[in-house]
Amino acid sequence: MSSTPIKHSLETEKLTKSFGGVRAVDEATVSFQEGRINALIGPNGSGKTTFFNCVTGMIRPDSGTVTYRGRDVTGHAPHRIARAGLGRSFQLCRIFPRMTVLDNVLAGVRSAGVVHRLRGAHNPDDIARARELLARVGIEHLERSEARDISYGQQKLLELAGVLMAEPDTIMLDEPAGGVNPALIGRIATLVRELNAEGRTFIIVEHNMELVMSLSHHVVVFDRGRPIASGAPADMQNDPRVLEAYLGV
Amino acid sequence: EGGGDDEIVIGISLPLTGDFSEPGKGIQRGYEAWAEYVNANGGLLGRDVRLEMLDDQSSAERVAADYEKLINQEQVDLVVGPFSTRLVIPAAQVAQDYGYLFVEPAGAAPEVFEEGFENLFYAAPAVANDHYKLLAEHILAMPESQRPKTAAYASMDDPFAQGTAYGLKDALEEGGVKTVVDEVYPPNTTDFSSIAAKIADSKADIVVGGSQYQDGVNLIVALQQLSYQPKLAAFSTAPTETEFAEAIGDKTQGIIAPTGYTTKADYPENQEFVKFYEEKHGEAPGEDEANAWTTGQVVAAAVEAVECAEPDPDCQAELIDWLRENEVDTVVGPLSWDAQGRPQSAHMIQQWVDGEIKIVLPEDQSEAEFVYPKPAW
Amino acid sequence: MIKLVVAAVVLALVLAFPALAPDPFVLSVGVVIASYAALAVAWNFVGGLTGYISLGHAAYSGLGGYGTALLVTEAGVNPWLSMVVAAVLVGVAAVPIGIASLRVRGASFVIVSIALVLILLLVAQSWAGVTGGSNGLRVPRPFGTDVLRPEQHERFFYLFVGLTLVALALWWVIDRSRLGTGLKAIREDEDKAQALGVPTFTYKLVVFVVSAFFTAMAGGMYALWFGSLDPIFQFSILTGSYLVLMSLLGGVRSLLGPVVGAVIVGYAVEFFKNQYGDTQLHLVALGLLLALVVLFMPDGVIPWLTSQLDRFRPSSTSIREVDAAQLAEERKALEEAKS
Amino acid sequence: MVSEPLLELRDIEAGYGRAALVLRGLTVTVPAGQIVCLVGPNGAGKSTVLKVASGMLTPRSGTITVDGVDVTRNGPQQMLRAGMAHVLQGHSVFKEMTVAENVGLGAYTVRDQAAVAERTDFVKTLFPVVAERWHTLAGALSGGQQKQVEFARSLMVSPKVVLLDEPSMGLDPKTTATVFEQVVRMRDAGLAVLLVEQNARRALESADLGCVLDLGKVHIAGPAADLLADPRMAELYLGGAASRLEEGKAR
Amino acid sequence: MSSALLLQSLILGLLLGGLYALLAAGLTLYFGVMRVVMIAHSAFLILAAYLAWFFTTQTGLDPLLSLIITVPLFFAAGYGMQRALLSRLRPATLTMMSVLLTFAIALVIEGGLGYLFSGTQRRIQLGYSSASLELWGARIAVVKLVAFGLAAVSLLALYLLLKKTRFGQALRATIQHREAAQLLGIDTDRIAGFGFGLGLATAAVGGTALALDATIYPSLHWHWIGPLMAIIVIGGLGSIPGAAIAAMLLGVTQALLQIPMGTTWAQTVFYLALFATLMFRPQGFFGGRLAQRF
Ligand SMILES: Nc1ncnc2c1ncn2[C@@H]1O[C@H](COP(=O)(O)OP(=O)(O)OP(=O)(O)O)[C@@H](O)[C@H]1O
Ligand SMILES: Nc1ncnc2c1ncn2[C@@H]1O[C@H](COP(=O)(O)OP(=O)(O)OP(=O)(O)O)[C@@H](O)[C@H]1O
Ligand SMILES: CC(C)C[C@H](N)C(=O)O
Ligand SMILES: [Mg+2]
Ligand SMILES: [Mg+2]
Repeated sequence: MSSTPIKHSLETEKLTKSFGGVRAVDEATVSFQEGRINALIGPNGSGKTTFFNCVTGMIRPDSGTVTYRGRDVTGHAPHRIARAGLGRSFQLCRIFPRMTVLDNVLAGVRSAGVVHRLRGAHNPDDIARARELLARVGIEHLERSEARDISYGQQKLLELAGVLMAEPDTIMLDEPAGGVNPALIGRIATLVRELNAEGRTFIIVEHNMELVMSLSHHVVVFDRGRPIASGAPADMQNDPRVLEAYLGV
Repeated sequence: EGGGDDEIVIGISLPLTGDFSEPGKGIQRGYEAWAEYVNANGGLLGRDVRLEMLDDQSSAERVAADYEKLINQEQVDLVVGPFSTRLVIPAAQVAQDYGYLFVEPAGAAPEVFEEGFENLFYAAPAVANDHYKLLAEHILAMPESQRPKTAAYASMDDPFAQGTAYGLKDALEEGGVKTVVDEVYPPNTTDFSSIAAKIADSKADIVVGGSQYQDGVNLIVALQQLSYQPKLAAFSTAPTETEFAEAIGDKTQGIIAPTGYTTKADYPENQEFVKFYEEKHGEAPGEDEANAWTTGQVVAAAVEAVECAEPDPDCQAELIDWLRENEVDTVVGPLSWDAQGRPQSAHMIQQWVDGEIKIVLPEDQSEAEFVYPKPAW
Repeated sequence: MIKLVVAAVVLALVLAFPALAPDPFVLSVGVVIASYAALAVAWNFVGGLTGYISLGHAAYSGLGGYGTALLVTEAGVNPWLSMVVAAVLVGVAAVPIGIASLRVRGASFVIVSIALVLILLLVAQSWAGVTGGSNGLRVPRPFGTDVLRPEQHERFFYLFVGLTLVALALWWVIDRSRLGTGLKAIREDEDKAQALGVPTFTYKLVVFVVSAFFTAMAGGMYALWFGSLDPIFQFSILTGSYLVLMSLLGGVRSLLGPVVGAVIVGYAVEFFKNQYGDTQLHLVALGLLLALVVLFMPDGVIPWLTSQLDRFRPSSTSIREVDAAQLAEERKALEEAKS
Repeated sequence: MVSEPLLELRDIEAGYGRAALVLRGLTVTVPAGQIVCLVGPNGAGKSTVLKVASGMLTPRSGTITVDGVDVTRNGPQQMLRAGMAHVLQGHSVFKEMTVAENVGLGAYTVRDQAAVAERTDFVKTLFPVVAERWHTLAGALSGGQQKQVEFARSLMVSPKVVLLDEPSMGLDPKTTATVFEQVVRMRDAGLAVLLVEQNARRALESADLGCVLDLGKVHIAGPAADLLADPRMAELYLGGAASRLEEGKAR
Repeated sequence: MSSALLLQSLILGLLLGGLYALLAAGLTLYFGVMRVVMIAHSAFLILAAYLAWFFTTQTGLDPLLSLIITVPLFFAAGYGMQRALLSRLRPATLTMMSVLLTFAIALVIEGGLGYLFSGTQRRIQLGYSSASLELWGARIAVVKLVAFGLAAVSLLALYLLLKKTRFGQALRATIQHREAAQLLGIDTDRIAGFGFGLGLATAAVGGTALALDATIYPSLHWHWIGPLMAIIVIGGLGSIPGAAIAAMLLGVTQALLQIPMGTTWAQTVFYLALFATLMFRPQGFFGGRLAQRF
């Protein structure tokens, strides 16, 4: 094995969040490696989305810590975490319904400083990049449609493009392939691989096992709010705990 | 357009709708009756009088715009005032800016005369603070044993209403009557039960309401609901309105109110007014109608004396100067003004006796005996 | 190009208005409309960009007016300086108000904005020692007595137009900036915007304060022009609602929407008032106008007109048709590659 | 194999508002006791087909028949009465109502209380989550759990035709299996099932007939098994993706 | 402050709170159940009050009898309003547009009342206007007691209707996901119309209760809208029990605060409580889990 210590992109320590009586995330201690494609799988209701929400600041965890690239970001506001380089998509697909597809992507542009913020939003560089991203997810022909008028799968792809526009270092995707047609899933897989080759870390929640197995380097399996196993995809596929909790036999 | 040589156009804005619409309409009736009377009697300076009226919706913003319009667009020859202190002040400002004389029927509060208006004259006997002057004197003249010891005051947050109540309060406090409740409520109040509870709880000997109309009615009903029985109950304006008795279910016994006007006053102008008005409307004029009529009389007196009625600033200045120097005979008696436009006469006191409101003070004009303590209501 | 010419002509007409006005009354109506325009544009910083509907903007114009009046009468400050200082103070006060009220969205925000006006009304009515209670305050005229009323109207007309232009310029800059894109994202989906790294709260607060500042400026200017303040009219929901009506009527997403709306509503109010002078029917007429707009041109007059004009233009090819052609081609290419 | 079609959509043209047509002369027939699976790229018009079938979108031309009866211009309620049940794509639980209320509303049109109780027990055993979280607000469930509630809700009536829009989306593999089992059972009970799935391989494995939809038209139709084997199909809709996945693995 | 005054104020506060609860019930219904910001609710209250007053002045009968006419009338009006007007609004902008549309309706009502009945303040004259009962030395005005009774009965009925009946469930389902509700066989258009009608029916009862012991004038609704809105936010948008509890608490607090602070300042309690709610529990205190989303 290589001697360079594995760098962690995202780590959580005893992260806990309950809703009333339900412990959605239960003292979860997990780490995801920098520069790799990580998968987070687990049965419905095992706390994956809640975990995402806690990590990205959408929900304040009850206890535990979240460390991103060595910095404690527990309880930070979502936009601060996003600006630190952690981008995410939503399981229930969230786009800006009354903005055009192109503007949706442009909304992801990062800006800093007063002057920068008052700069024109539609500068040619940004537009070119937004178009390129739309092309990469295969919906460039829809750029002028209003986002609410495109089909469900197209909206999912649009959301992905929007997340990528912000150039996050670590990209968390909640079921990117849900409702996307198989040909495009292939395209997404290619895109993820390319971006990963450029050095971006991925954390992907997905129920499409074919995709998970072919794409990821590392898999974490959740059940009842905590990781029950983690390791290489092939190992996970045959791990009895995973078979029992998730895949069913 | 106005300003023609054959008629004199008088511009007026009135609150025909909104908060002050009822008294506003009273004022309207008064002005109209007066104009008709004048025209039936040869007009002013031989010219017919025409009224140009606008509705300001009881809004201070609108009233200013209205006078702006009357003066500039309609080019009226004269303007007279609207109803209520609150509207009189912004209106007077516009009139002053264009150099117009401004006689008004209903800006009684002391504030009106503290704004430095040089063109303003209030066409009624006395400013708000002096409305209860006679009552205060009467109470303080009672023998020690009968004289009330404590008083409760509740007044609308309105310059006029507060003026009346606090005028009485100041006088009574000076004479040793203790104030036990002193409440102010905003003009839009409709629930008076808490105020009434406080007054009832204080068991004050007398209660004084600084009211416009409906607030007075509501307060009285609320007091009655709590079975509070004061020895004297005085309310401004409300009890003098025609609908008052019906509004409180005829439980009017002994209620007191100040008034600047009585149909019974024996000034010749008044007898003519009452006769003319009754012929026209089939009923006697009220205070609002009288105030409007008075305003007309005051303006007419100045116009006849100076012999001009033009928008021209010189003419208006002459009118103003004349009123400063002279006394005018009106339906509320002879009126004259100080430098700020305050009239120099006195209000009377009325009391409800057996379902009718009658003058009780001053004694030389009284129609009935002052009843004290007040019978239960 | 055509746009620029039209804009220049319109601006020239606006600037020539005082000279064209037949009498000072018409001029004073012009001043009122110009003040509406300034207020509506100020409102649109929050309403148009973030989609937060404030029915309570009268709070800021009222505070601006009272602030100006008090600085002039109590502290003896120069009126113009008072106006600016009051507006800055209102801007500062808008920070905590914004922090409290921008926490909630949609209907709750509307309610809070209404509550703000009502609470200020109560304070203005009750705190008589400072605000003069229901009597209100009188503001001395800012120009010497040698400036006659009509001339004062003229000056204030230009002042309001100037204020409106400044606010418009800033709105335009924000609208096409990244800040603007962030704000529009908030309007659509606030959580999502946040996840994309938009500091939503700060962005909202910034435009909220800017909006309060301009509203207060307009309020202060109005106080100096009108000369007296009555709490019921300073802190009135109706006034606040007029601003919403104007912006909406013109179109909240277009630069000139609020101005167009202000002209229409300002004129309509005057017109209805003239028509139905002594009845309350002018309220009915205004209500019907508003309802018609909401039902039939919910995006406002300007977008509606543009879409009507678009009908007569040669229709641009539908996106989906292009999409179909492209897809077919792509597929052909694929098939050819295979064979 | 060839039985009378229970649901038939013939030459349908449909679109949203004034925008261009989405469905351009599409014909789909669903025989009783069979599963017809619609596959196709995103935006092809699959959901639109279901919306037309359930009366949510009125077609501009073409006819819809159920059991031979023309129901072309019927609204959703009449369609429901004609025996049509439609499970929407995405998430359509009533978020601020409890799971119990959600499931109960599934039987809104059913008067027979005994039948309702029986069905309720059935869906509760089928989806343990539904039983476990019976009194929680549906909005508080995870995405997949909500889908389960939705599916359970749709099982509360006994329709003739079921329209399922990507029922397995967001479900974990175990639950996906349960859902497909149910779909097969429905078929076995003699219902006509029109199924839209992106998980096309899996769906075609269970289906009897398959249609490939693109640009609002049926491009390939035939027995599901044939479609699975069709090389064009594999390249355009399934194989391409699969082969690229393989490619990645090889690297 | 004497204990007698305290007791008297407490009683007044409770009676007032009951009235507030009734007046706010419809508002919270439109808001929570339908996401409509109904600015015109208080205008309808005043309209109902005027109808009660008109009824009594014309017929000389007790204003409560006017309910026989106004309740069905308002129900129908609400149904019509929803079907003809509100249902035309786009769902995406419903909240914002409903504010404006209902604002327009409020203006029309206010203007219409002003046109028909003038701006004069009106008050119903009843034989028992100033009658009262005694309770431990305190006084309870009969009219207030009647209003309180009306409030209690209507609120209970409303609550049961929404929670326990099929109609209530269908209504809530319609609001939460219209398409899904349609597919379950719910006639969403009719149900939404009924829901609105129900809200307005409470306005008919509330307005009549109000008219028993208060002055009315066309622009009075501006005075009511603020406190009522505050109540429903504090109670949690959409929660009828929440609104009722908040209304009682605020009614009592207001009445008690009036003793030391006077009427005007005491009114600020509504808004202070509103701001406090938003600071600490934006979703309200007694329900409405998801307030900030509306
Ligand atoms: N409400 C709408 N208004 C306008 N256009 C729409 C609307 N809904 C869908 N469309 C358009 O109709 C086309 C077909 O949409 P549909 O939802 O039927 O696709 P689909 O095949 O179900 O796709 P997916 O697999 O992504 O769900 C798409 O191009 C979409 O942009
Ligand atoms: N807002 C909430 N309120 C109450 N409970 C919640 C809330 N959000 C999630 N939960 C509960 O927390 C648990 C975990 O939910 P979560 O959405 O994180 O699951 P998940 O792993 O993403 O599932 P899925 O694969 O179905 O998306 C579930 O039991 C759910 O009911
Ligand atoms: C006596 C009244 C005519 C005075 C009037 N109510 C005012 O407000 O000043
Ligand atoms: Mg999830
Ligand atoms: Mg679809």
